[in-house]
Amino acid sequence: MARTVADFRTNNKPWWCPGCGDFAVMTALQKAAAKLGLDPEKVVVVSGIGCSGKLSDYFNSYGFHSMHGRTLPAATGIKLANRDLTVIAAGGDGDGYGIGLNHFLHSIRRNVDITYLVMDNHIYGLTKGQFSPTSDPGHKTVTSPEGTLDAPVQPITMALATGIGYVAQGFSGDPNQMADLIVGAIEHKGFSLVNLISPCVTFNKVNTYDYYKENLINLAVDEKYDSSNRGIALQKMMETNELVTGLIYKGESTPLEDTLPGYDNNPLVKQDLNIESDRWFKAMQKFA
Amino acid sequence: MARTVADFRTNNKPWWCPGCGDFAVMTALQKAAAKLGLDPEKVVVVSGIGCSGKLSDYFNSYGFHSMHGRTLPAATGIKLANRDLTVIAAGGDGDGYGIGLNHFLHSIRRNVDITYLVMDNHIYGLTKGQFSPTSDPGHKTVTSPEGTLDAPVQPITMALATGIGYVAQGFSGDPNQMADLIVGAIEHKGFSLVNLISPCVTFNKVNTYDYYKENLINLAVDEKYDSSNRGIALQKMMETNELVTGLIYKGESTPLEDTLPGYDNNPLVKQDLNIESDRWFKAMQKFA
Amino acid sequence: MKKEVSWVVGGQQGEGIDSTGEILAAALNRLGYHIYGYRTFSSRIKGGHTNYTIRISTERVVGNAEKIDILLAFDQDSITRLGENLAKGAIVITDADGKVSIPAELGINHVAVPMTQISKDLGNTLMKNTVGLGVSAALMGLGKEDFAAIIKEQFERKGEKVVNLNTEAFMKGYQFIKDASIDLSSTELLPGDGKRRYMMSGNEAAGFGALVGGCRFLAAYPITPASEIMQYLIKEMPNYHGAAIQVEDEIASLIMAIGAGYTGVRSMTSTSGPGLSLMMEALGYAGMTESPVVIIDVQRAGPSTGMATKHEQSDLYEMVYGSHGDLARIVLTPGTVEEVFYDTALAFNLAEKYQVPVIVALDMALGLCKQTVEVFDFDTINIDRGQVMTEEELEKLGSDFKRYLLTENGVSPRSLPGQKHGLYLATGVEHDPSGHIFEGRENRVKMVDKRFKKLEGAAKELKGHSLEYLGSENPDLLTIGWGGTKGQLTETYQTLKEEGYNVAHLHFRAVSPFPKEQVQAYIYAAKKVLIVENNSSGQLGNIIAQAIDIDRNRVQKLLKYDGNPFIAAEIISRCREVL
Amino acid sequence: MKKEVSWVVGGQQGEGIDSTGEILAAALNRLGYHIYGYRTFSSRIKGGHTNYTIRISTERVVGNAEKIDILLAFDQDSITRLGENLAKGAIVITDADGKVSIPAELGINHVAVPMTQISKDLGNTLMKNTVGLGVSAALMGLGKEDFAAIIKEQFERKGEKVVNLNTEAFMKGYQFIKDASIDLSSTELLPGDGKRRYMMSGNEAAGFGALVGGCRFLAAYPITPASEIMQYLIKEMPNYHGAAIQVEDEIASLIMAIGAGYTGVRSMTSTSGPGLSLMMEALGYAGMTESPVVIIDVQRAGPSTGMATKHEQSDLYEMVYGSHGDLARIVLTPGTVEEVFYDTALAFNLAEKYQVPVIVALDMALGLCKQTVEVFDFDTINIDRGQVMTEEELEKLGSDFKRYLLTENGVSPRSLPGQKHGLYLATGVEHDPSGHIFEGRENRVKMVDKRFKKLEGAAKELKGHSLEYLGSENPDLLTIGWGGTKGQLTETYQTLKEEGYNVAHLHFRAVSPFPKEQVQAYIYAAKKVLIVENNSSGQLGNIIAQAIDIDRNRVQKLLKYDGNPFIAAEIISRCREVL
Ligand SMILES: Cc1ncc(C[n+]2csc(CCOP(=O)(O)OP(=O)(O)O)c2C)c(N)n1
Ligand SMILES: Cc1ncc(C[n+]2csc(CCOP(=O)(O)OP(=O)(O)O)c2C)c(N)n1
Ligand code: SF4
Ligand code: SF4
Ligand SMILES: [Mg+2]
Ligand SMILES: [Mg+2]
Repeated sequence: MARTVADFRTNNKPWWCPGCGDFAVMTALQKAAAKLGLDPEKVVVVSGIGCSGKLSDYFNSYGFHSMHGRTLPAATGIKLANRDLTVIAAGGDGDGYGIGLNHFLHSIRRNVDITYLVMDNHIYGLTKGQFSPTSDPGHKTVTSPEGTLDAPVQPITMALATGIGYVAQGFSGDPNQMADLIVGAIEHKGFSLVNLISPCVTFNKVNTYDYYKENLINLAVDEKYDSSNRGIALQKMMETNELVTGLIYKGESTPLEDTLPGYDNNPLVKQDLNIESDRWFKAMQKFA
Repeated sequence: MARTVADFRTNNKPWWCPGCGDFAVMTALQKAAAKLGLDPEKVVVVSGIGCSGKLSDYFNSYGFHSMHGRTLPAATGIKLANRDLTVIAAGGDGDGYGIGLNHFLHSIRRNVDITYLVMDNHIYGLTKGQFSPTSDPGHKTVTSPEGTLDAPVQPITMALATGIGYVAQGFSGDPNQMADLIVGAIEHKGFSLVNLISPCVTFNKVNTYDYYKENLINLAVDEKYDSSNRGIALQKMMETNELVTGLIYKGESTPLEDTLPGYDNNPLVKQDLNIESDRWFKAMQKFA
Repeated sequence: MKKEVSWVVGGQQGEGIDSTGEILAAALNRLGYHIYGYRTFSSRIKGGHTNYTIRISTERVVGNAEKIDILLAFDQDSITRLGENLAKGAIVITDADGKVSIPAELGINHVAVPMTQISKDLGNTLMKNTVGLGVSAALMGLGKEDFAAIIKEQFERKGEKVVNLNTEAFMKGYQFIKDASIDLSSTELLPGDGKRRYMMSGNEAAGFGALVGGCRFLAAYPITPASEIMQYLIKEMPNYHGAAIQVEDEIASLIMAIGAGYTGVRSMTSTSGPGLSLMMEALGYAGMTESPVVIIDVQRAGPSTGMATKHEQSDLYEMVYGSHGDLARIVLTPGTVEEVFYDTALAFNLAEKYQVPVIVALDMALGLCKQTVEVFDFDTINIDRGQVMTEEELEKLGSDFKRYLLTENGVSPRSLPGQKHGLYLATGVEHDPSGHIFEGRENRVKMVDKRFKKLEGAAKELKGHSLEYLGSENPDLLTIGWGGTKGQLTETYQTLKEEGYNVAHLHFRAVSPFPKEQVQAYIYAAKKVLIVENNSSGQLGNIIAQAIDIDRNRVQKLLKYDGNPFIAAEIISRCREVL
Repeated sequence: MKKEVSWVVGGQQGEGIDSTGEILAAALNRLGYHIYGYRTFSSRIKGGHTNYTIRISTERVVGNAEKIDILLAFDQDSITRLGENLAKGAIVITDADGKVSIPAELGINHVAVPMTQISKDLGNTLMKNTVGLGVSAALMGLGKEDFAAIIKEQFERKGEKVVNLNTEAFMKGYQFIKDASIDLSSTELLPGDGKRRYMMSGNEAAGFGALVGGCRFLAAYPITPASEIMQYLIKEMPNYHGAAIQVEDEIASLIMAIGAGYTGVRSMTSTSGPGLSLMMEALGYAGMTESPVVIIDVQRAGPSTGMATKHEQSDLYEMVYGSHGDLARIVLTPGTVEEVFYDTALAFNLAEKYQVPVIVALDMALGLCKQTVEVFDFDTINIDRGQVMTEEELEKLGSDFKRYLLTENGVSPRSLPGQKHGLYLATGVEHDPSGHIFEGRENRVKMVDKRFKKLEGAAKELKGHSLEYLGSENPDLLTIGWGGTKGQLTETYQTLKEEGYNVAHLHFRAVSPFPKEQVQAYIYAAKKVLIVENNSSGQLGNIIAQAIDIDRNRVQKLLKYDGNPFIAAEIISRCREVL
């Protein structure tokens, strides 16, 4: 069935501030879903806590508005329970790279087929402007009055170093590119990350649209860039300080679903639980 | 005062299995402490939960036997509270790279001057042989009867990608080299990691002493290797699958202690808390 | 002219509603009024209704009034949400642009003021709030000069021009009311006493109390409604050469604080419910290693994410019973901004003297509401570090130092890392008196008992502190509350007493250790008991029932869990029913 | 000849003590004896004393015996630790190498058997345990043929030679006793009934119960003493096409299980205290989103890391009160291996029918001890998925589906992701009946009440299940216990009853929802009450006190928290005192 963006819209009025980058992310996700012809009921958007986390309330599909930092374990449980679903996890930079960094890296290792969208605004938006793990060094906020002291997380570098199979970066200034990158991520079999530079117009006066327009390099227009080579990708990230957009790396990947013993094509959720006593008697023999 | 290894010994009989790699780690740490002429009372060994975590009970110094996966926040609190102390965190691969991975990476970013020793046996020892985050792909254990499915954590690569200032790898087969690497780590100002390949003779029949003796490359004997270049180090780790020993990378580093506003050379623990009422009256004026 | 007026400004988030309230409060404080300011807001940064209520009085007030006397309505929501709370004779101010309409059936005094127009005429629509301030000042019959000074202070860093424009905007609003002939009998205030007090929220009081109490280490993670505590401390700590940092999560924050506490620095973390839940493992570790540490929990509506910007008192169960195993801890439940200050400072003494984790419970209203307070009595605060050994004492013991020595009162002498002869292992594993891991049966029992024994000492010390009792010895009705309901319950008590009822009120300022004997005596002496709590389970009520034989027929509960604090009037009317 | 014998083998960890016990138990099971096997061990992999106790009886036994009849002492610790527990007439076997010495004052029957020598003579010192088995079989007067079969089974995969050598070692040990003229009156067993039963630990029963109950998803993290549950399920799950995985930590494990539960798969995690504490935030999330999920907590001695290999029942507080906010949950407390099986299966029905998190509490002894059980009654287990909507039902509703519909009993119809017309948002934030985030006051109250209302239904369903009452209606003494103390308390009851006392026993098989009325009736009917718990706070006792008016003078407590389970004799003697 052909899908349109409207299929993924709800009547809920977004609570985001006017101009917030998250609007573009939502639109891009809706476009991507339409392009892929997904059925809303076959999609679960798992979101975290943050301004970004509200996405799941505005996107027309099943939604799972999780805990702060815990989108990925939730998405993992959902996907393994029903592999027929398209599972998209979405959250903020604080959510995913701060409190949730552990799950992020272990999810890359586990390689379940979920797509992770991080709405990266380099700030804690919902809690009103504290620095985040991706905040630039020296960024002054209510919790870093003299500027942040921690070295920023380099999420893409980390993801590459941990062996991710698909990683891309989009920017709210270009929702069409975003949509394409998300399409690629959803199509990729295995864990994928699309880091989405989504400016917070209210609390982050450093990493603004203008700042990014000036500084972002679009890899798509660089014909020499080879997105199938992890080493080159890593190199590029170091050179550019991750200030790029486009597909950064895509490689081979075998999702956990294909290696988990006994796990088959019929989703767990559809398995018949009513098993004859006979079989249980046999199972009990193992304890004899 | 000149120190000997004996200064760092206790009367507690280690509970490790005969042949366990952790004995060598303890000896190496004792040697390093003696070499550095540390005072036992000026050292805190913060350990995790695991066979490895027992180190703090056998090493003669202050000890803080923490929770599973939580050595680094504890070490951070201790060091910031008293910067005159030498703070050494020590734990297992499960402890540090599994449940504790979040703190590991955020600690690198924070760069407090602590030394982190991971006794990496590629297995959960104390809980009797489940696979760990560093277990080789396909390793069969009680929780991976058909072999592990998760891609192993590459701790050194991750640490390098996150911006660590000092990282080295030792092997229980060579406690002298271990000791030297630990000396370097303690001397380094800022967060340092020494990953210590410390075979579990009871539960890990794959990553044995023999296996490592065959497969480890000693970087120290490679004259061309440049341990002051992060890019080269990363490259090397990818090429060798991290099967090296020696100093991998050492670079510039400014510890948090030197940038934290108002934090001075006089350790927090020595600050006089009795402040005259006068000063508090003034402080209260801010609320007028 | 009235002793008390309740003023509210309502509008869309991000429109300067908060700062309008803040400026008015600051001005009123200068004039010597007592103030209680309450903000309603939602988990949304811009847009969505928000309102700021200020209760202004010539006497001390804590908690909201039942009815509104002046409502500055910048959006329609202000009318729909607050309309029913208007007092008789209340005045509602709207902008003359007519965007906000007043349903006729409300039957109120409505004054449309061309606030936006005035502002526009001055060249900037942003000043409509300032016009509203002028209107408000005039309605309350206040002198305009006092405001001029404040406006200057407030806008100074934006330059003289802004100051002048705002002053003018203020004056225009002020004059508008003076020129209109309005009956001000419901809104005009008796003069304040001219004594300038301090305006402080509970969160600020907690931060300040921590500093005064000797806290020099904080690690925390942002969370509504507790973030202000860390923000205050991050800002102030450099002046005291301490360390206050935002870290990766709540698990790390408590553990860092424990590490610092073990090392000998007074240390803390601050959080709200979801963070508290993440701290349960470390809480047990602090207990087992007998490391002093302070946790401030500013409660919000739960469970789970719940309602992050709504009020509740429902973490008591977790504070008292959370963490696996049998665990001793102290839980303080201050009831006012002043109590928050003193109790936070006290918490550090208790943590070090009894070598236990201490939780200080605030709730959202207490944490966020600004209130006028008198200057604190700093001389009453003395720092008692408990049994920290000196190097000399340790040297005398030689190698005989036992960190977990079994003593009469359960408290053992403590060495600090860095001290010679004081070496020991702090471990969450069961250990013997010298700190070594040991699982012997007798040792185990002794160590468990030792750790709980310490609470007996704490109970003794807290005897005069844990409970505050107001009123007659054999009341017909005893109300019981804990933490932030104190203001409303005190008001309830006073009102009923004035009405001639034989009532009393019991405020729990600490719940663990539980002051069993005293509570029992108070409850047994009362004919009827009403336990008032902002949660649905009746958590304190159940904790009381656990500790004492209670005749349930005499005990009733008033539980509110709609996300808002009590208003004294609600409690009063329930009390009248019960009486 | 005796109905019952208690046998213990003690030695150093890593020396094969466990497998010696396992082989003996397997053989005794074949012979038709009832068995209860208890292991003592420490957080150490090799070295350090360990022992394996097997209580062998011609009748069902649960829990250890008071005294030991046969002690196979391979190390000196076996004597120092267990010497005082020897029964009159007990026989102690040591190796003839003389390494283990017996203090004269013990005054016991000591037989030195050249176990190592025999083994050596056969060419391999590793078989001294097998020699010990032969000795044991002879002491109990058992037929050696039965053992031969088991030894064959046990060593088969190591090849015929090993089988033969071990058989020979066994026979030599057997013969040694036959040749020695020893008085076997204290050790010889009456014959078993020849009926082979099943040997199962509580952990295995939990894993098996989960599978039978329809669980097809487990995410967990290793932890003593719960790891066997995940290990069992990881091994077995492939046969049922489910997913069972070890993940990065306990936080992830519960959240994954909740995600799977939300999606419509019966799901669980298993852990022990420290893990449970890490799950507190997610527990609240499951409650708020009404997602079914099952958590098994195999308790160990706390708090903190505590004693990881020691027994306790002290997580009840956290299970019942943990997580911030007001939270409804179900807590089941099975008392025997059989109950663990049935209750784990039941937990999945309850979780789905009431859409709440369900915690199943085991304790270390219950989790690890192997016990003989009869074949389970699989026909009693039926899978009730609760109110899961079909696509057809959803289609009828059109866009009107309300996931959190307010209903009479609080339970709402549930759609599953993938179903058309069933779209909704599951959120930990307060929401309206359709699932949208909403913080309105009335809605809030209704939703809180709705979530608690569900427990009333659960309480009704569990009415006949939560409590088990044994004995007279108006007892002089009522003992009360929960979970794993059931065996010892049942034995206590039977013994006292046989002695002519008027006693009764009340076993809590579920603590939340709390079966208030029934408990009250039972307690009021008893002259005296003794609450028996393996913790220091008296956690269940306090929960009872919370719920009902209880005359504390009639109630006493027997609390054991030295890291070991009760022995019936301890309880019996305390009961006699109280009576
Ligand atoms: C356990 C826990 N700790 C803290 C919070 C408070 N909190 C809510 S959102 C948030 C940070 C949001 O930042 P980010 O993830 O970057 O999202 P953004 O709002 O910027 O989109 C925090 C700390 C919480 N909800 N739960
Ligand atoms: C919160 C928590 N979860 C689980 C455990 C159980 N546990 C103890 S040690 C350990 C793993 C040990 O593995 P590793 O860290 O590699 O140390 P090793 O024993 O191999 O040295 C686990 C899972 C625990 N103590 N706490
Ligand atoms: S605060 Fe920032 S991130 Fe949040 S909605 Fe507003 S602009 Fe977006
Ligand atoms: S189990 Fe392994 S890691 Fe643990 S002590 Fe034994 S050899 Fe060492
Ligand atoms: Mg953000
Ligand atoms: Mg390990």
